Order: sequence, then C-alpha cells, then structure tokens
Amino acid sequence: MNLRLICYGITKDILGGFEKQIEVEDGMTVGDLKKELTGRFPDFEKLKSLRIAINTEYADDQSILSTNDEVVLIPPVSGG
Amino acid sequence: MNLRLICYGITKDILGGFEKQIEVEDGMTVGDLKKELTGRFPDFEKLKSLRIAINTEYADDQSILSTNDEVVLIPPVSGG
Amino acid sequence: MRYSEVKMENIEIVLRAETLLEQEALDFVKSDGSGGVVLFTGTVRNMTKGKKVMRLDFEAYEPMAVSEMKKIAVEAVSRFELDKMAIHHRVGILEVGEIPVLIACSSAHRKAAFEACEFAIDTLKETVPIWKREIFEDGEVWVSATP
Amino acid sequence: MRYSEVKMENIEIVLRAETLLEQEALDFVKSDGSGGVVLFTGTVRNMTKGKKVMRLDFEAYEPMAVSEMKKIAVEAVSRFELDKMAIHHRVGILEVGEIPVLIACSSAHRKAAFEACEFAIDTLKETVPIWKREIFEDGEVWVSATP
Repeated sequence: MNLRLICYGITKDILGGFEKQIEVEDGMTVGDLKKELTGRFPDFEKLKSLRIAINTEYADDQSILSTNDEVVLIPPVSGG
Repeated sequence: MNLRLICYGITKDILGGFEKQIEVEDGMTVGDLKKELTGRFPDFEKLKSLRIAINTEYADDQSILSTNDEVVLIPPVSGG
Repeated sequence: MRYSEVKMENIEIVLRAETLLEQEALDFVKSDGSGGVVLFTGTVRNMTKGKKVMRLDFEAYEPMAVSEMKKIAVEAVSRFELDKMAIHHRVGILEVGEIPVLIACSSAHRKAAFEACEFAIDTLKETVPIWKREIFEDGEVWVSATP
Repeated sequence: MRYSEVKMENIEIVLRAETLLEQEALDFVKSDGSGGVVLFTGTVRNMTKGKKVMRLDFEAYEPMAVSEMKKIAVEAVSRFELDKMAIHHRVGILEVGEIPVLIACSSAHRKAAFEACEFAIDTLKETVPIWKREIFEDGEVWVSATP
C-alpha cells in the first residue's frame, strides 16, 4: 500500500521534504515502519527517539497502518 | 523605665491604640514584657502567637529592652 | 494555519505566530474565587552551552500540538483542582527575549497552582509536537534531536 | 509613609498603596540570560470559610516589612541561584479581585524558579509584618490572629 508520511523537525532533513510517499506492505505496523525507515535512512539511528502519530494521536508500535491514515513522524520534541 | 510600645493588627485593639507608654522595670527582657502584657491584658492569651520586634528586627525572649528602643508588638502576620 | 485556539470555560489553548502577552493569559485565569495565580513564562535565551543564539525558529504539528496542550490542561485542572488554566505557545521566528510559551493557572490553594504549572510545562516539553531550531552565527541545529 | 522601595541590581521590593501590576514585576525580572520566569499573584477572594468578603484592609509595619521582604529575596536569589526576584506588596483597602502580593523571579533553570517563588510566598506569610482585616457585611476580623 501507499503511505503518505508527514515529516516535522529533523525528520524533514532526513527524508528530504515535508511530505514523502512510500510503498510498504499492507497491514504494516508502526514498529515495522520505524524499522523500514531506519533501514532506508540510517540517519534515524542518530535520533534520541522517534514516535509516530496516526491521525493526531501518538501510536504504539503494535498499531496497524492504513493507506488513508495521516502518518506523522515525531522526532524528539523541543517546545517551550 | 518608660517603654513606648507600637501596636499593629489586633494588638492595637487589645491595647486600645497604636502607641502605648508603659512603665516597666529597668533591664526587662522581651520574655518578661510578654508576661507583663498578658497579665495586664488577658486578651493576649487568645492570640496564636506574639512576637516583639526591637528596632525593626525580631527579638528573642532573652533580649534586654532599653528605653530608647522602638518596641513593636507583632501579632500573627497575615500578609500575602 | 498560523492561529489555533481552544476555548472552554476553564481552559484556554492558543498556538499562534503573533507575540504572546503575559497579561492575556493572566486575565483568562483570574477569578474572584481564586486565591492565587501562578504563571510560567519561557523566554528565548541569548546563549546555549556557551554559544551565542541569534534567534529560534519554532514549528508545530498544529492540530496535534493543540490537542496535546488541551490534554495537559484538562488533566492539570482535574488532578490539581484548579479553577482555570491557559497554555499559550508561539510558532515561527523568535528573537532573544521573546516568549515561546506561557502557562498560567489559578486555584484556591497556591501549592496546587505551583505544582500544576510545573506539571504542565514539564509535560509540554515531553509530549507536545513542537520543534525548535537554534540559529547561531555559523549554523543551526534542531534542539534535542540527537543525544 | 505610603510608598517604600528597595532596588538593587537583582532585587526589587515594593510596598505601596497604589495598584500592583504584574507586568511591572515581570519586566524587572526578565533578562536575556534567563530561560524562565515564574510569577505568583495573590488575589483577594470573594469568600472566606463560606462567608462573603466585601474588602480587605492591609496594614504594614513598613520599614520592617520592607527589610523582611528584602531578606527573603536575598536568600532566595542566593539559595536557588536566581537571576532576579521582585516582591511587591500592597497596603490599604483592597476590593475583591485586587492584588495584595506579587512575587516574580527568573532563572536559567525553571525548577529553581518554581521552588524559589514558592519559598518566597511561604516565608512572606510567616515573617513579614503585614496584617489584613477581612471586612464582611456584618463585621470585620483580623485574619489568623486567633486560633
């Protein structure tokens, strides 16, 4: 399936843009997506943490992704 | 010796005014003064606490009073 | 979107590119039944780890940043029995001395207000999807991204 | 005397009959080297123990109130490694919603600023010779004087 990733902060630099379309297996979990990304873009290993939000909520590694989700990469936050 | 007492808060009501001259023994301590006041004005027993300031500093019960001191009665404070 | 807001009876969340004003947050939380108000103001520091900071650039995943700030305020009001809480956050370019974040709360009990305000800023820094880049004379860096 | 003030490089003490302004205390403590400011604002509540308060009347033993507030600020700045602290206190008649006290401080570390602000208001309520009378519809009482 096709996933549209939205990138904030340093993940924008790593993926080379705010939006990125990638082709992944159907029924992929958030945990799998993180592994997939780290495989394709080794710079993810340098981050303190990487969380994924699905439709504006933090998702755990077991959550299953669907092609219509708004999938957002959340590197370490630094508001305040 | 003569002592000029300055009264704030509820002590003004107990002594009946902002300033009160009283005659006490020479070399009287702060602790003695508190006893003397409580003897003369039993309403002092109702207070949560009574501190005495001499020349704008809190004085302990052993401090010796002198006729030229600015002696101020400090009932429980309630600023803020 | 450069301006987001949630306004409930006892909670006010603001995310915007315009200057934040302490008085605005204080005015929201004040009430005649509260004995005390605690305000935390973050400010942009001129130095970080001994290096001169020129300015900061804040970006937010706006809908989620607003909903996470709302969660914090809802939890703080309930857990600490507050009267009201306001959380205001800035986005965009900020110069040294400007205010990225304001958190104000009111309560009958001042101890609860202090605890709630500290809880809110601590949690905001962990959960709210907002990122800042520090801009130095010779480069820039995403704050806290890497160890 | 209805206006007293101590102003040092990093400490500002004000005791006055005129309205206190949060922005005034905040402006004093702000500095480009501080990461955070914490402000505590006391306000006059409309009720006390279920009874409607009309107004409060504050009186101070002014020279000592100022010197005790200064002691608190000096200790807080040193113990919590603050940049600056301001303590402003009102005297005279205050209506419901008005501000009797403001304490603001700035620090590189926000945890220290929270602790220092709480230390200062807690200590002020124990040591600073200021007294308030609560004025009700049917009488008045010196607050905390008797058990």
